[in-house]
Amino acid sequence: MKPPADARSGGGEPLLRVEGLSKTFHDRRLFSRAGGAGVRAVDSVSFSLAAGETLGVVGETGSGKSTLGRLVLRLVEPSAGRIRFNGEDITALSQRQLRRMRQQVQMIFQDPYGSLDPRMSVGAIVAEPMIVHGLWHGGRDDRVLEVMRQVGLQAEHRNRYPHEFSGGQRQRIGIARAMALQPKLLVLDEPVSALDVSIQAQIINLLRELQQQADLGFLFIAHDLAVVRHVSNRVAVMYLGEIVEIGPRDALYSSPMHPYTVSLLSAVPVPTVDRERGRDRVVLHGEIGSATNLPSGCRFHPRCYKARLKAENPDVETVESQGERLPAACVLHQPRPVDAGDGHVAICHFPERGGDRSEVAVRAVESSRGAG
Amino acid sequence: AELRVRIGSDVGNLDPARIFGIENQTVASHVYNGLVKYDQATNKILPDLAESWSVSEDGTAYTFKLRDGVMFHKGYGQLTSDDVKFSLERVLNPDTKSRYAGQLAGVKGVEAPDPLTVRVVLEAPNAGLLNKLTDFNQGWIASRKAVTEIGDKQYAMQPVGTGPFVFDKWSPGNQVRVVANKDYFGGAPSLDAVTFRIIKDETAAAIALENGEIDVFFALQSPPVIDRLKKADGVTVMNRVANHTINLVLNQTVKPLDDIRVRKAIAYGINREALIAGYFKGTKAPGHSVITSSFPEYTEEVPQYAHDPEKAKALLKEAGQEGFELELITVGLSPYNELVIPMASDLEKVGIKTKITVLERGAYLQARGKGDIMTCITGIVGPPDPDSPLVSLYATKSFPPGMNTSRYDKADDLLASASAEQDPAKRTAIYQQVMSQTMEDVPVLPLYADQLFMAHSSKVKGLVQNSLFTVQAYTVSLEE
Amino acid sequence: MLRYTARRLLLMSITVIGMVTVVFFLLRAIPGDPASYMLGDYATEESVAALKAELGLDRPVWEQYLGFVKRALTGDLGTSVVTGQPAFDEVLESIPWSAALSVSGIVIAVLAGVPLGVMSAVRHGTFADLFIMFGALVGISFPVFWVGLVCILLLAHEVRLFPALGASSSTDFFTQVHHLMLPALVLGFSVAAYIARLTRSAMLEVLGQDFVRVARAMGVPERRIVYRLALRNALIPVLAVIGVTFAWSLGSAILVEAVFSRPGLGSMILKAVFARDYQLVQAGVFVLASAVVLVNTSLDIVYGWVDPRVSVS
Amino acid sequence: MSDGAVLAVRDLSTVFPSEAGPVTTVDGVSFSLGAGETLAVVGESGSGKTMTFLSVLRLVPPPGRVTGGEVLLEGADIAALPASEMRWIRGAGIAMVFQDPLTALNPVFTIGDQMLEVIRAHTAMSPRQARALALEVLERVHIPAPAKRIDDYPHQLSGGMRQRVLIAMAIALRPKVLIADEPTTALDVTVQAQILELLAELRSELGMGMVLITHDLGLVARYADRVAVMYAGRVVETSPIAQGFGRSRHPYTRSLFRSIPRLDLPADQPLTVIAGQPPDLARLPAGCAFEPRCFLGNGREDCRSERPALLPTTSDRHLSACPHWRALIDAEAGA
Amino acid sequence: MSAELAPETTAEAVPRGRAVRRALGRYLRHPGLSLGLFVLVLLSFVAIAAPWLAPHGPTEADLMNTLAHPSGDYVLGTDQYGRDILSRLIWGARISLEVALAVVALSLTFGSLIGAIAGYAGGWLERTMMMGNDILLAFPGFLLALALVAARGSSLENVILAVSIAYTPRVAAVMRSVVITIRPRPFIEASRAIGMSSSRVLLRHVLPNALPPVIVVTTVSAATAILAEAGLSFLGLGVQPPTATWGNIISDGQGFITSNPLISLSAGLCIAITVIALNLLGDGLRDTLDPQMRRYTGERML
Ligand SMILES: Nc1ncnc2c1ncn2[C@@H]1O[C@H](COP(=O)(O)OP(=O)(O)OP(=O)(O)O)[C@@H](O)[C@H]1O
Ligand SMILES: Nc1ncnc2c1ncn2[C@@H]1O[C@H](COP(=O)(O)OP(=O)(O)OP(=O)(O)O)[C@@H](O)[C@H]1O
Ligand SMILES: [Mg+2]
Ligand SMILES: [Mg+2]
Repeated sequence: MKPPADARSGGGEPLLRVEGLSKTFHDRRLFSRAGGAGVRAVDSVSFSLAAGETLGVVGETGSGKSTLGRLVLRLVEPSAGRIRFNGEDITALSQRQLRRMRQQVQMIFQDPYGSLDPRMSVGAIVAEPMIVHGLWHGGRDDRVLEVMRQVGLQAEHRNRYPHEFSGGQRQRIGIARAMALQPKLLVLDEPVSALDVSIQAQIINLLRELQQQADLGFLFIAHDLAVVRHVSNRVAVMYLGEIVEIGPRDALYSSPMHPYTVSLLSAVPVPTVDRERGRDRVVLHGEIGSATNLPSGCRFHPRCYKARLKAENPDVETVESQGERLPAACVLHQPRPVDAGDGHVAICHFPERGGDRSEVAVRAVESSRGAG
Repeated sequence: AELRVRIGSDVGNLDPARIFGIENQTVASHVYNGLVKYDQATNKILPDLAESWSVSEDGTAYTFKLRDGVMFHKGYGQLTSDDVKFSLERVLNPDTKSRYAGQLAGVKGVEAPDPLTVRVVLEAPNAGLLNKLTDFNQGWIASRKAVTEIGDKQYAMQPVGTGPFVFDKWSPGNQVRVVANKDYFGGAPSLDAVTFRIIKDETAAAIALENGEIDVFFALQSPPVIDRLKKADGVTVMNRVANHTINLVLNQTVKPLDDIRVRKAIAYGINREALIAGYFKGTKAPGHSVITSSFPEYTEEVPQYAHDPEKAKALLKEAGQEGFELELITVGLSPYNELVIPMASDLEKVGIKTKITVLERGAYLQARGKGDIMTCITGIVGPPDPDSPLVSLYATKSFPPGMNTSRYDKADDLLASASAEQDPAKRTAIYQQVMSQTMEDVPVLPLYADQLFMAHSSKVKGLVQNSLFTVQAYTVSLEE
Repeated sequence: MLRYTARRLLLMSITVIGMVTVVFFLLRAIPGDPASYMLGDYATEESVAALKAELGLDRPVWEQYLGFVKRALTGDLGTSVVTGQPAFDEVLESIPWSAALSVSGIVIAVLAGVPLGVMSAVRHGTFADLFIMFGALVGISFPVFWVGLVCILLLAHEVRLFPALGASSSTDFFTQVHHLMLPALVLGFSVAAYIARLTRSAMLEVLGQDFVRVARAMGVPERRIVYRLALRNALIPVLAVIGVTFAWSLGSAILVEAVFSRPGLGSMILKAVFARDYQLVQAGVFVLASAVVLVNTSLDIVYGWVDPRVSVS
Repeated sequence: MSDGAVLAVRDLSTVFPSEAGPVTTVDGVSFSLGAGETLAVVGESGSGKTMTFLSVLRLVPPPGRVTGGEVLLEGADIAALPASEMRWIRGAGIAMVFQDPLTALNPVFTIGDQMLEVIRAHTAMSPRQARALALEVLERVHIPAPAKRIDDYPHQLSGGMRQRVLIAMAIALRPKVLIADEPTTALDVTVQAQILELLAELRSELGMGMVLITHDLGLVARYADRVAVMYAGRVVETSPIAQGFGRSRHPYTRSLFRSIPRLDLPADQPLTVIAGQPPDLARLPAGCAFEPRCFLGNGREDCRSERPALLPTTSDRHLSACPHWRALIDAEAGA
Repeated sequence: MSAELAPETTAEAVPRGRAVRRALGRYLRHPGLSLGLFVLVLLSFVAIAAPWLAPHGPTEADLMNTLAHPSGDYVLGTDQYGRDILSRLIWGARISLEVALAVVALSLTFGSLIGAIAGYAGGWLERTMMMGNDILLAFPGFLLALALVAARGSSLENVILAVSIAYTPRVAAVMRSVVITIRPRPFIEASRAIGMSSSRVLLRHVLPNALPPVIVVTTVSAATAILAEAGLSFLGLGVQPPTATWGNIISDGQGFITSNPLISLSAGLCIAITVIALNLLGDGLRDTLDPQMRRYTGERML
């Protein structure tokens, strides 16, 4: 793996900078109940990404990961905030300029089959971006073949249709399509979740290789913490539309600050018998939260173990919430960012940090990590 | 007892000034009377509401003595001369927009000197006037009180007359019912009521008759159904030659129909005998002129055009019109839209390209009103009054508006002199002269004389068929 | 709920208004007009013009439309130019006839089509399936008017099971039903074939779904699976088309009505179109549109009852 | 092998006809399951995991057909039972929980209705009694306020709750064997843990034998007593977790382990991949199906020509279908 | 690592020509599809070759021989005008198939466009378009066709136009419902992500993928179009006489159903055969059109 890219992006404008990005979906059906708050799929998200760097994004279903990815390509219109790509404000572009911008920002999708038009041959699929951007002047066949070769597809595959390929090959076609325009930034929306473990490794390795060749920036969305750890330089954890924790990979995995990150880590099974057996898990309370009906205060408090631990502490002021006593801060107030340095930031009233680190967090990290 | 009569389509307007269509006329004929009427069997003119009448010397004034004590239905009082004056003047009044104003065109005024005397004053003598005042269309007498109280428009489906039956109820699309007028001046009918059932499909109607769901099958036309009913048990089929022929009208203002040779070629080219024998299976009679054998004026001494394809071809060749295109235009009603088919086939065989255009009634009327359509198929349905077909089809004043779509203009003088002629024999001679001349010029080619069929179950007694296109239930009784 | 009802009512009225508007302008595009139709062969240009003026047909179309809307809002749908009677009264007379025929037709279609479709799906690929589906295809291949006449010949004449006339003047309920049966069967039959095919494919699809496999894996008897668990799901797409089918059947009813000599809304509108009786057509279409919309709305309610996923919104 | 086993399967085979000829999706599968034991079945997508157990229940979708084998439930062969009797086994003897809780519930019936349907299919309970039982099991799978939830429709429940309802349905009749087919793949990581803990708890409470189909080796490590690895319709390795896990005697299992990113290993080393693509069942090679992708046997003549049998290795509880399994141990020792 | 990127060999490379033949073979092996196709090809052949096949002219009336029963000269007998039924059936195939084809072509073109634009655009455009569509859909289709023919006069073109207009909203509704299932599919988003304009996405990706199910629906509606023409003929509003169509043969024969049942029966059978063939074709297409839907080969025959 490359040296952390942060070092290089220290000075100039990063490849991608997202500031206060929000997206609220409204139900716009005719005569629908107007005035509803809508779904706050992404809520004031900020981060930056350098060339050659991978930012991993994890979070549970519905936490806004895909919406964030779409926003970066402006496949959905942001409700608020800015996206700067190479210093240029994408949010202000006209549709025409936007299409041109998309030469440089490409996306790879979770469902390798669904994202390919079943009625187009592989050659046509790979050539299509070039045609769309007017880069197709007759004899660009070689470019198609080159891209296909790059992702490990053979020349004779070009006349076949997506259904004639296996899942891994299909994902390669998707990657070839995205690479055809030689983009600078790739948004990968769960690119390996639908693949089998054995194929997943092939694709991860391929992506990594492509990144190194072209100095690509990756926004890598996934829900598998192990995969994200494997590919990312930095990692952002999303919960109900917010980035609740972001930081350099190792810092985040070795000393997670947000209780949600801790719970995620503890839930990842490890295929080692002795470690897996007898490992305590943080079993979260309740069901997955919903972006349509956001809790007050800290969004995570209805499921948070740390809030409950804290509530037992007589020094902490508590309030009654949903039949439980929880810290007043968690229930009533939006938490503020806590910076642990080195860009490791979490938003939590009681971050797992320093002396306040709970036993649970320590054990979760230990049991998930390698020996030693 | 209730008589159930099949009619082919719905009624819609029973106002004598605006009435139209045989279904309406059939229903109305039960409700109304005229000053005079035709004998159902012989077509002789007989007294109806008028007991007697007299004609002035110069033939311009007709005085009618009304029957005393005739009562309108539904309590609208006794019939007086004022009602007659009202009814006739209503037809003449342009505001009424009656389709029959033309029928009474020569009437200068209607006077009512006393309640039981009516005088109709004419501008010029018109020997055919009585025909116009028979119990049909404009001849039907309505009650002034009823029309005024019910309202000019609403009256259409709330008719009040003096006839043997009283209008009872109309169920749109389903049936019309009239009930016996117990106080009818001619004596109460033996039936209690008559229901006119609307049954479009003739096969279905035939089965209904055989099944005893209806008693009288009116307006029976389809040859196979006629055939079927003739064979059926307990069903009697009646027929009678009608007062009208069905004609092909050739518009002389459209080339090449202005050429008499072309018209004759068409006449020779169409195999009318085969049409009657093959298509109608003998259910129609030959039409020698537009006057059928039900008229006293009928004659066969007119130019004849027996089927002769060779002659037709020769005529066309002579006219230099081989292979011209003839458009046969007809309204989308059976049998008009059907009989053009073999005609077209015949004409094709003599080298006339034919195109059939079937128009829905509204569009047809509009097209014909413009006067530039090449042909049309028409029949003048009406009383046995020779003026009715002859004037309608051949008089120049009959277009526009009217039926002279051929735009024939050579019969006006003869028709006028017939009108003025008081001597019936001489008048007949003039009419026959008109027939000969028009058959020589063939602006109108009679295809066949219509024949009216009617079927009834054996329970029905006393049904008499007239040569108008109506059915009259007054004389009917039902045997249980 | 209130908002939902209001929304539905609004949608309903938009559809009705839309249909009546379309018809209003369509009618005026038809050659011929009531004036020349009424005056017939002897119409002069002046008399036609005078009658047009009297009927208000000489004014610009949009002005006529506004007038019509204004009057319609006060509940006045005009007077038939032919009969002089209020157009709505005549329409009202034909409603029961049409309703009886179309509703019983659809009911018969559903009662016959759904079980046949289910049977065919369950016996998928067997001879029975082939037979039913072949029968269904033949069923939809012969025009209703032809089937109607054949039925009259066979069932009303040869075997005197039913009367030949599809309508009776009697007010006796059973007599009426007896007369209605044959036309309803013929109309229902033409739709049943369609419903059977639809049910079959919906059923095949449902039977392939996971929850059916779950029910099987839990040992639920096959009969319960088919007729209870799967059928309700399969009915959803069937329900969805019944609305359209109902509208469609009101149209084909014209043919059935013609064969069986039954009055009805469709025939009445047809007659009125031919007579250029604008008011009557408009009133008829108004009622027809309302009926279609009403049926669709009630289907939506049933839909919500069958498919809980839609009822909440 | 079937001694004391609640479920023993021998030589089970299932074939689907296809254009390219018959496809054997389950190819002579044998395994056994003890009471209270959890057998994990792993293997990549399409290797026949689900089909094996559908074959056990004789629910193979047509035109597929079970072509042979024995299925012993508590010693009685149910493979030969007539269809009408097989129904009584399903749900009451062997119950199955499917992969996708979103589609496994009937969208137009309340969950109570669906549970009642299952309960009353097997018992003579009155609706009231059945409902009481349904409430009891819903409680048992930790559905909060079951009395309220029982009349909900599936779409009103979250994914995790739906999966719990399916589990409740499966255990309502206290089956001897519970087959859980990837019960958590459609669920989120945090919910996944809840569900698996629940299953483990129920298994020990009810003393069922449990089959856990998955391809997550982490879950196997945590929950299974024994594991069976499938490849191309065959079981290629079975071993007790305690001894065999991580010390696999089959190259496929080895490669599988090495290709998953793990939190407990350093992040920066590239993943080892299994070359090539999963096999096409319609065109299986004559020999070992894994041979084209095998780091050990690729190109070896014997691997190409002979289909290896599943045979005991170091212990007779640890079976492998690789004749060259010793090479793996040697390499281990060498490293 | 490059070893893992080595080209894979799962399916052997198939030359294009053979692939096409293989695909064709797959279609033809579907018994329903091939039977339907065969019948339709046969019917089309009959229609095209009518001038040579028909023993008599379709409009040639022989009034000396009306309502003849089958004989050597008139294989199926004659109608009330003495026209040869067989010849009329053969010529009728032309018009009836033309009606069916033209209706399908017109309603498919306009219906798909309307439906696709509405479905793809979404928002107010979809709402207004679909509101209009729903209004047309609420009209009894046959009545609408009738009114249109009444308005424009009865001719082949007008019958086609009227039936097409009555069908277009149905196609549009189906199209839209298909498109809204395609719109959220990832490859549509993927196309936008490579910078494609909406119109291009619509034409290149949405339409081609939405068409197959719609085509299936329209093969069925082709059948109804033939029947609609028959219904119009029955009410005297069909194609102008004396043109032969199966519809007007049926309605001509209606009156002779007891004496000469063969007239209407034979035309009815022709319609039935066509309808069945179209349905077989439609179902067959549904089964085989999607390249990935091979699983149903033959088993769903009807
Ligand atoms: N087009 C849309 N309209 C309305 N709501 C939407 C839309 N797209 C997403 N949402 C909502 O926004 C929220 C975030 O969705 P998103 O797809 O971004 O989540 P995610 O983190 O990618 O989830 P997953 O892991 O399931 O892919 C969800 O509540 C979702 O329902
Ligand atoms: N209905 C069917 N017709 C034909 N082949 C089928 C059918 N269902 C499954 N198969 C084939 O059977 C094989 C085994 O499928 P199975 O579902 O058992 O795999 P699995 O191991 O459960 O995979 P997954 O992890 O994806 O669930 C696959 O190759 C599949 O293609
Ligand atoms: Mg997502
Ligand atoms: Mg599976």
